[in-house]
Amino acid sequence: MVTIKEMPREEYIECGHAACAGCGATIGIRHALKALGKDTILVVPACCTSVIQGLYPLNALHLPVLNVAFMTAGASASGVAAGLRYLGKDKEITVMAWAGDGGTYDIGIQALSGAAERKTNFIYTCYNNQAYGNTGLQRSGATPFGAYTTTTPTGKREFPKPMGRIMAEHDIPYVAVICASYPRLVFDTYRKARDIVGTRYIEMLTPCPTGWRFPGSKSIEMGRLAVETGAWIMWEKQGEDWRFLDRSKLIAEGKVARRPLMDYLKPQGQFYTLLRDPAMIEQFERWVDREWDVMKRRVGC
Amino acid sequence: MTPMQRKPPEKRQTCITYPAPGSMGHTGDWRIFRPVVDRTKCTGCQMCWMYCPDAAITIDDEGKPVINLEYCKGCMICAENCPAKAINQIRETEAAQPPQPKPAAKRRKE
Amino acid sequence: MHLFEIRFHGRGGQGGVTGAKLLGNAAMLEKKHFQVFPHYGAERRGAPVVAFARIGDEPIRVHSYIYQPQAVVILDETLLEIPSITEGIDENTYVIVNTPKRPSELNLKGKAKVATVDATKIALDAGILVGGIAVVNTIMLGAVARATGIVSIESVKRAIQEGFADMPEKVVTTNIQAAQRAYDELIME
Amino acid sequence: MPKTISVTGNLAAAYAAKTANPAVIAAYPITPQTEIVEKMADFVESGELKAEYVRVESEHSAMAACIGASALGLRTFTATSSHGLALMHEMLHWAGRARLPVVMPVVNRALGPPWNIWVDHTDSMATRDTGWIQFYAANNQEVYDTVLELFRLCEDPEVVLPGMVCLDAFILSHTSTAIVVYDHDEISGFLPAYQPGHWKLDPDDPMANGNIAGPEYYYELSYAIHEGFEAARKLIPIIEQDFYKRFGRRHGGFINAYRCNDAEVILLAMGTMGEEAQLAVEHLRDQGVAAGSARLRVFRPFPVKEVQALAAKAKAFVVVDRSLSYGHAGAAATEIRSALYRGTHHIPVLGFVAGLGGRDVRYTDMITMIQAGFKAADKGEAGADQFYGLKR
Repeated sequence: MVTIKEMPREEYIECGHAACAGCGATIGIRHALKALGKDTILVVPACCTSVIQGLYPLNALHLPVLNVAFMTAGASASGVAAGLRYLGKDKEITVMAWAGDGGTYDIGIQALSGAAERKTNFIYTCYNNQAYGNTGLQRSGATPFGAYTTTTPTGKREFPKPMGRIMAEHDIPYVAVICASYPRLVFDTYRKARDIVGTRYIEMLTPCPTGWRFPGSKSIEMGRLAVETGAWIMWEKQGEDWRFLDRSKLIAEGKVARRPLMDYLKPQGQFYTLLRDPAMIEQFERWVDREWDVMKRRVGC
Repeated sequence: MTPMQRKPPEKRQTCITYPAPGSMGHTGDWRIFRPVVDRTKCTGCQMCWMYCPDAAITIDDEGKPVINLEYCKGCMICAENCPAKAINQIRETEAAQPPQPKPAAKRRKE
Repeated sequence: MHLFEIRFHGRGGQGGVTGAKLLGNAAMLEKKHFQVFPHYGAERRGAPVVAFARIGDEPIRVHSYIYQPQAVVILDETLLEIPSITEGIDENTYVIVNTPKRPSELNLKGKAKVATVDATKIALDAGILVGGIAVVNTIMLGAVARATGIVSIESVKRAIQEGFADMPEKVVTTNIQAAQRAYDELIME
Repeated sequence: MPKTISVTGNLAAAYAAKTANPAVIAAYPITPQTEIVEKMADFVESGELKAEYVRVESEHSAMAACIGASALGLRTFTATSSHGLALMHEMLHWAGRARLPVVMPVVNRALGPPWNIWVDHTDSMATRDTGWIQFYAANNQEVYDTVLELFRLCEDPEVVLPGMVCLDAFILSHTSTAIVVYDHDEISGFLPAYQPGHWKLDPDDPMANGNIAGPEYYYELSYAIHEGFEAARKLIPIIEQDFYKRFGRRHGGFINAYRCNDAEVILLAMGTMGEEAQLAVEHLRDQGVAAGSARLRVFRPFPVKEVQALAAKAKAFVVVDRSLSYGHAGAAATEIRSALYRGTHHIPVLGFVAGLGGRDVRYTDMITMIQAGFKAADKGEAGADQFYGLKR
């Protein structure tokens, strides 16, 4: 795994961007873009990153960026990928769609599924802060069970969609589910994905202080708690080979026990309503167990 | 190939923008708390550099972090995650002098 | 009193917009017409935010921004460095600043009727904090009532009472007392 | 060597696209446009056309993909109709405002419910404000020629706007006629390769398109789009003249007028109706009636001066619309009245809504309409819009 000092110093997201203080998504994009490098074209639908780029006439992203409509990340990226193939540059230039969870799980899933089914040569990143963050935290298909959002004031009633596995079923060459609190893993994942041809889906949990309601200084810790309690499972699928990653691998192999779920739920304001309902907590815990069973069968360990 | 016209913003015919720091202004004004590096305690591990969401930390030639106070938002992730507890937090209003931004080391030829 | 226009300057998370709304509600309690609106932009915790309030005796038909405010309320002293803060003011404009300093120590001499109160200290004393940020909006309303008289302190307190109806009783009383403290401790020179 | 072939309107559009040699095509099938996208697939798979063809999963994605490709500075083509055009409406705005010169034939078809696949102009009329140049064709050769003219116009550095050429469902799209077609190199003098003037996605010169512009900048960016349309207004006759010089054909610039110089009443219509109207004029002229007809060929930029000039000698206009803005009137009638009001010849404009949902509008019908026009001229007043042939 890459060491910190080996990580390139070039920054493809400039300081003074418009993200909230402590934003997990900007940690994620910083290291994803470090791994991909200069020859990258970004396609960004409506999401926090649309705003994070800052105000005309400046842009915080030091790359060519095509801002596109909410529903169209997969489709617009398909157009760019086709254009690059026409120019014969599809090997040297990486196309990456960088979308939020709402733009991926909900409004953009059709375009993404179409692009994957067409074997489009691009990386699709879903940076997942588990709600429509840019518009003030409304519920999305990725919002955790029981979580408060402005459209689920008494807690979400459904469990999040297993988007990673849905994309894996699209028979695409690479899928990875990681977390921005592990920047070295993020770097390695994108450096690996960069050199694979075809559709690559990477989903990255990006802790959101404003949305999940915890102090901005705790973003790294909150992402790690999600993984260490097993509420977020990190894995990858390359070809037919499924693998757990990093801390999730240690948990799956029984080398490290899962921390109690409460460690993850308690410090976040978004679970304020959930924490008052033991039955819902129990349902959440059973869901985490089921997720681990499903993933263990997939990985085959 | 006609060169891309880098016209002044008001004269541009399309909503094109160019990369630059400070796309949201001097975000350093947002700080309520300010990180201060204790260089004696710092072991040069660069964890702060890695975790900074704003790429506002650069590493100087002694391998120690330099915080760009013009843009640092004071989120304190660096302080929170410093293994050596070498970064302290002080209230912005109590900071000795107004923030003199030490321009970030030139990362690439502009 | 024709039309009283107020500009609130704060930072994301300091409750500038909520403060303006509460002031509007206070005016409503006094049977006055009001209009309250934020200046929408990318609100971010800590980033500068502007909110507006208009209070008048007749229905308010102007809808554009406020350019010559009768009062400017500054919830965060560090915003004084931003030039737009004091745009459109004249010697008759009340400038009410949350700062430990006295009005004379702010270089606004002769440019406006300056009033100051250390709302942050009042908030810290009363424990009115959210996410590590002192929330000074209700407190500054006490200062606005005292400096401008556009609404009475009683209306401010009742507006807080009704505005925080679904909050714990203790939160309501601390906010009301904090507003009263600002009303009492306001320094005007 | 130019060839004469027998093709439907759809295939005319496809042949024109092949002649223009686009780099990327992204399209989704919809009756009655399907032949276009099918033919493009044949061209690409047979190797006749070296282009990337993205078979997207919806019209919304079709335009999004075109935007992605065009953003690289590449010539891009698609086609749609009716509900497809409606579904991609958001992306029409996006392509227009991003100044991406995508060219798109639109087969005018009715919007449901009830399902109806026949001609109706309401679909394209609903996209007047999206920043797209709009032409309406009356025959298959004009479809072919206009696609080429549109690429030239839309890609001009002063214009840089997307453009659509509208053709009537079935009356053109599925009707075979003989047209003359060319190979790419025979028209490359008229239509050179596309050079993106404003911007493009290029890692060696990174720039972004579309992040937030506040009130202090947005207004001027919108005005710049309007300037693009005004530049197009100047270029349309120049491009048509160049096309005529090279290929010996012209289609009437903004308005294809027929025997209007001494006409007292002029019937204006769009698409195939505008051409058939000439038969009504000839019939009336044989009876010594001073009638004329004019086919509105360009709807955006709207030909205000040309409409005003047409009204200079006439006593009344009759406008036949294959579209209806419920609660008001047909689109062409509305905009023609607006154009006249800005001029000095405020002659009566009698509006007819006709042929919605594919109902046939024959020249005999237009004779009746013109005669009603003469009554309006005598009274000096048009009266309420009329719904021709309504079964009520």
